[in-house]
Amino acid sequence: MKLHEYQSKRVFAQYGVPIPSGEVATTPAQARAIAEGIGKPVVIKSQVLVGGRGKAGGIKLARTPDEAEEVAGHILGMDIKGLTVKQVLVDEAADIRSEIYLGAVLDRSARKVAIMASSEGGVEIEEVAAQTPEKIITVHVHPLLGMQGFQARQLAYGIGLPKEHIAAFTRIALSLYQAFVESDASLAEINPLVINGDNQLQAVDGKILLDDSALPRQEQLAALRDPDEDSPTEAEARESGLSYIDLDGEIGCMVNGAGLAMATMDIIKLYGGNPANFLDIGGGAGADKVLAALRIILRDARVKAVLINIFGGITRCDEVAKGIVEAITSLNVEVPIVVRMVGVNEDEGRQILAASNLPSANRLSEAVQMAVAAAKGEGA
Amino acid sequence: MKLHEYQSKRVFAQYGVPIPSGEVATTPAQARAIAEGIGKPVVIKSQVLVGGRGKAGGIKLARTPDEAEEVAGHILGMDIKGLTVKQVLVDEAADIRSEIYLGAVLDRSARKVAIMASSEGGVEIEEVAAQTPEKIITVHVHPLLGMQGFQARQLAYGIGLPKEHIAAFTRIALSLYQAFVESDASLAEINPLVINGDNQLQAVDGKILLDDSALPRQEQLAALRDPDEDSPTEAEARESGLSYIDLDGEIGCMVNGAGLAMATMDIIKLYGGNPANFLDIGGGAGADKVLAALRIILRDARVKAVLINIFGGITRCDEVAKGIVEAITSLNVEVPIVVRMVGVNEDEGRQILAASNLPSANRLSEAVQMAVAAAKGEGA
Amino acid sequence: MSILVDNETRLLVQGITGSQGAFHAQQMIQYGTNVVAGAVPGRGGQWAVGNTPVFDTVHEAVATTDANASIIFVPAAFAVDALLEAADAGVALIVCITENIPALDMARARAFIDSTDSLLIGPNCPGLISPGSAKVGIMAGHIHTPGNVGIVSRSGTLTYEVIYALTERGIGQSTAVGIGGDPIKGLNFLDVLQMFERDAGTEQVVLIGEIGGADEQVAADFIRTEMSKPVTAFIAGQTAPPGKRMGHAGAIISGGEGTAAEKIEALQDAGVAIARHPEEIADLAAKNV
Amino acid sequence: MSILVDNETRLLVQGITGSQGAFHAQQMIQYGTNVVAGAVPGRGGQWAVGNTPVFDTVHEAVATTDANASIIFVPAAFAVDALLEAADAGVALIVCITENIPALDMARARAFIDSTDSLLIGPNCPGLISPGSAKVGIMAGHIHTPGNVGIVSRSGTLTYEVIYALTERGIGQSTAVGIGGDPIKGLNFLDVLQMFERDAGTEQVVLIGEIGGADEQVAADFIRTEMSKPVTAFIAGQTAPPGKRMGHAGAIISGGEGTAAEKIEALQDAGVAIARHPEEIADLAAKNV
Repeated sequence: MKLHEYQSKRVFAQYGVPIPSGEVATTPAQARAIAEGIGKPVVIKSQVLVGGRGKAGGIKLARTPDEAEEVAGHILGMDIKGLTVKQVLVDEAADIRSEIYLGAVLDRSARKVAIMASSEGGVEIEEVAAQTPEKIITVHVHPLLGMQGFQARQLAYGIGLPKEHIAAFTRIALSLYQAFVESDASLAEINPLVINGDNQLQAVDGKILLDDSALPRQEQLAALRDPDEDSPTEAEARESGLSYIDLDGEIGCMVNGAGLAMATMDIIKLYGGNPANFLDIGGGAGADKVLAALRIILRDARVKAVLINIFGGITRCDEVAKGIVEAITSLNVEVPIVVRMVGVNEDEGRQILAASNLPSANRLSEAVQMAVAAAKGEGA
Repeated sequence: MKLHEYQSKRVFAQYGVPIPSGEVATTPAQARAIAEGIGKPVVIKSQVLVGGRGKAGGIKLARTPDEAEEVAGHILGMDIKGLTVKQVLVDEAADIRSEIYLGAVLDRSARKVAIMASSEGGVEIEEVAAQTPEKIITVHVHPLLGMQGFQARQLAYGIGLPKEHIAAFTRIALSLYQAFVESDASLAEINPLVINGDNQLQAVDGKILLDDSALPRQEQLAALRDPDEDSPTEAEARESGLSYIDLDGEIGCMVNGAGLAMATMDIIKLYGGNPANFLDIGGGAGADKVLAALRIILRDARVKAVLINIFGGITRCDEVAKGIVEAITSLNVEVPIVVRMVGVNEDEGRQILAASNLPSANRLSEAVQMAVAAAKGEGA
Repeated sequence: MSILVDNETRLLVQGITGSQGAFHAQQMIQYGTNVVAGAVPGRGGQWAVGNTPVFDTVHEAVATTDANASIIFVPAAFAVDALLEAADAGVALIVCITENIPALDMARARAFIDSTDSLLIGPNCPGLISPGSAKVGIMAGHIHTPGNVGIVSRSGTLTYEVIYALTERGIGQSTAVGIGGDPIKGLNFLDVLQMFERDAGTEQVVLIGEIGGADEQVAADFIRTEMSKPVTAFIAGQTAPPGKRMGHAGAIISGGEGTAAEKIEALQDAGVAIARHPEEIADLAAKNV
Repeated sequence: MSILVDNETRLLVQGITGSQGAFHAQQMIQYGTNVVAGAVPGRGGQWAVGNTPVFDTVHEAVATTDANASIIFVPAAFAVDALLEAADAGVALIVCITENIPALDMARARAFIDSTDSLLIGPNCPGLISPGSAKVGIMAGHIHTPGNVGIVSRSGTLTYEVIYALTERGIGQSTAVGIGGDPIKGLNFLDVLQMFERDAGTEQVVLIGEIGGADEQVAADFIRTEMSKPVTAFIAGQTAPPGKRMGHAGAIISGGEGTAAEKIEALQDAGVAIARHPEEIADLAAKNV
């Protein structure tokens, strides 16, 4: 789960990281009022959960409250990479002397949190990594020991920070780590961390990704979820306990298991088709989950055929078959459905399906080829 | 540093350990008022930093406020092992169904905190260890991982706790560990932890020893120090940065280094004398510390001779000599002083002492024998 | 022969009285696994799944039954405590089925387990099976057949798919290990490949990977430099869009790391035969028999 | 010959610009120790104690000067960070002079250091010296003389007393190690005895213990079962009253554990000659020459 910039910065601020004063506005009038309160030039920043907001024109300076209102009016409602801007952050504009990158990420190879800093802030760290990797200093934190002062100093001296900022930077780096761990983040970035006109360090932009597995114990953060992060369909799938991702193709798929679902997508591609989605019904799904999954798949107008691939184990084939029959009965199914079902209770499942006269196959590759042909209108 | 029972229990309570309601009184009238507030039978408990308060008559039940006043009047001012009772804890009396021991201690061999529990609460754990060691269940906590729930359960099931108390006990054990670590304790005991008349667990008595090295970062706890814990002389020595302990003998000693100071005491004993104190002036002591040390030693009327043993290193012999001369000049010295001084700047030191005409020796054993003889009035 | 589990395995089931734990304990016993004990706080002294004694703590279970392996069916909020308990009690092999354990908890747990002699498989994994001798997991036992192909996989049902295809072609398995899809876990590809390389009962290996992380690349390095036995691989997620989480916490591509293409290239460079779809693995493996 | 430090030692001084650090760096250089660098945050690029380069971080110091040992003169509040930094930077031998480090901090630090390849001596110790080649500590160098008696001690000035007596009798030392008096520390008696037993330059060993803990008893076990070289010992604190803290955090007797009598008995049982006072050590050691 992603947090918005303003949410991320507020989390950092709770741990003592200095951030610009600012508030969120959902109307131009609110933006004006906030700018008046700040009493200095402000930056109006669209709050949408995608990168490249600046390039898209979603971040603008406003010197006066009038200008703030005007700029906010322009940015609110703007479309950035398919997302509508519904709120803007009105922040005191920083007089930026230099920009630093500071980020924490879970490094799965090292099995540790990696803290990275660079003197090249304000651009994406991937770009710095590609062009001047020597400008990124990284330390790895022992999971049981936690981040130590010496590691923060290694970063500070490593990026050649002027002596006067070492102590403040060290505190901020330790705070970032603390925020990362206590929020169960998988990524926490301050970019840029600036040295401002008052010669103080300040987190001008921030980003946090949360570990979805930890959301049950992070109630406050979980409550910050922006429903626009996922498409409405993805959100509905999550409510039903399904793992669903929108894709561009024409073959809807419903599979049990993430690896098998990805493999099924790969095979569709291999045989000349394109998957319309990733959909994992998980382990042990009952008829109701199957029904919900099919409802979601069939709503997509691009879907020309549906492929159901079930390898029974914890998931029982008869349960899946019941869900399919229910879906066919209750939904208006206008596209061909190919079922491939193997494993626990496969015979019972086939019997249930028999009435519905659905094409089925034993081998996965065969089923995929049938679905691809069906989608092309070649009949199944 | 030791905490009083009521201080220890308040620390435990901060971490969620249930304790009886109660307050501290310094007068019988206060005790009555507290007992009235509680509205039930109370226990009046002397708050002195020694063991065996119960046997000494320092803990008594009082059924009514009248009785509370009377009992408090009796206990306040009482002498327990040389300490005067200045305050009593007036606690709601628990209806005790059974008594458990629960303690945390730093195990130096294992280099871990050991958490111990026993179904035999209410007596000293050393006694249980001597008589029924199998009734003590111990777990060791990984210093970086911290205490885990399964360890608390190991203790709970290990002491055969009834099922209904497992969850509460587990919470209390984890709280005790948390309190131990966050207080920088070297010992934290709840004894007894009782199952009371309401069938609830409650910490009826508590004890905390703090790691003296950690006191600088434990300001709130350090402020709880009872000046009566040490003799006035020991307290004065601590103020002067000296490590001093009162003993019963007749030879005062001033040494640099704890090991050498203990060895010096041992040699005094070996040659038939008895040390009047342990006194380590530490490393790099200047003339002022030496003066303070001698002032403390000479105040003890039992002291019949003083032995000064300095092995110069960080501590310079000339600095020590200056302090000795200053002491002889400013204090009324009526007992013989034997000086033994070797190491850095020993010649300069001897020159400074030459004027004072003090007996001195090169070898430690020789110096000790001179001091023992001097204390016996055999002249030096 | 096999790796990790066999007839000597004395299995403890943590969470044996839960619905998942009870069901799979039953299934494992039916398969012939030697299930010696269960551990569930508060259920000590009871019996579960027929005649399996249940203990309040793992230490007690181990002390009484000499269990040398444990399988964990405990909800995510308590699973880390359960696996630390097993490691602390000296259980040699710990298999954690539980999914949705926070990654930072696993980082801490793994750091602790590395300081013990225990091996961990999972979490979020189907477990492992040495066909014909011991099933310590949730896979359907009947699709397996004894043989000499070692299988190591990050995926669950995808592995069943491959096993099914192998068994259909009459190619048996020595041990099939599902290492799980989480970003931080116990044994990884490298560890299991090393065991298969040493195991006299394994003649070739099938590796089933997916997008995310770099474990397949690390495995490729080992295969190229150290491994004498033939390896066949399939990597799932070739068509997955970057930045989207596909069910497994591990299957996320960030910063260009861990694409299927990178992994396939590394494995091909190491001489690994790459299957285009799961069933093709059986075809490729057949060539090595 | 010697253990732990010698002419190959390349010493880093952490806290070299403080008054203690500067003074003792100077003393060590004068003794002939190869001091290659200092580390003090904020002082990188400066020079200290003549021509010793100072670095902001230990990693930088090690990368530039190949320091393989470090001595720490840093106030208690920062000393643990300093020793973790040295261990993280791969410094092989870390000697921590600082006293009054909280015991729980040391428990954590020690657990971390045990996961690295570094060895720690101290804290709250005088350091160590291999007479004639390297002094990594705060002891007066001139009282030592090269020879083949190994010394290991929990005490500072008491050790000087013993060394002084040995040197006066013409008995030289291979290495004298002050392991420090804190309850939780780096190397203990056992570790150092093992090194002396293996060291060809050491022919006999002097052990100087004190009340508190059970390290002397553990050492006695090793001496009895594994050690071929003669050992002489002195235990300070025979007259110390129980329950009182005598300066060293380690020298506290609680619950009857760690009395001088217990320790002396264990050592005598192991065939160790016990001196009644420090000077007698020299008499006893002379018999083994």
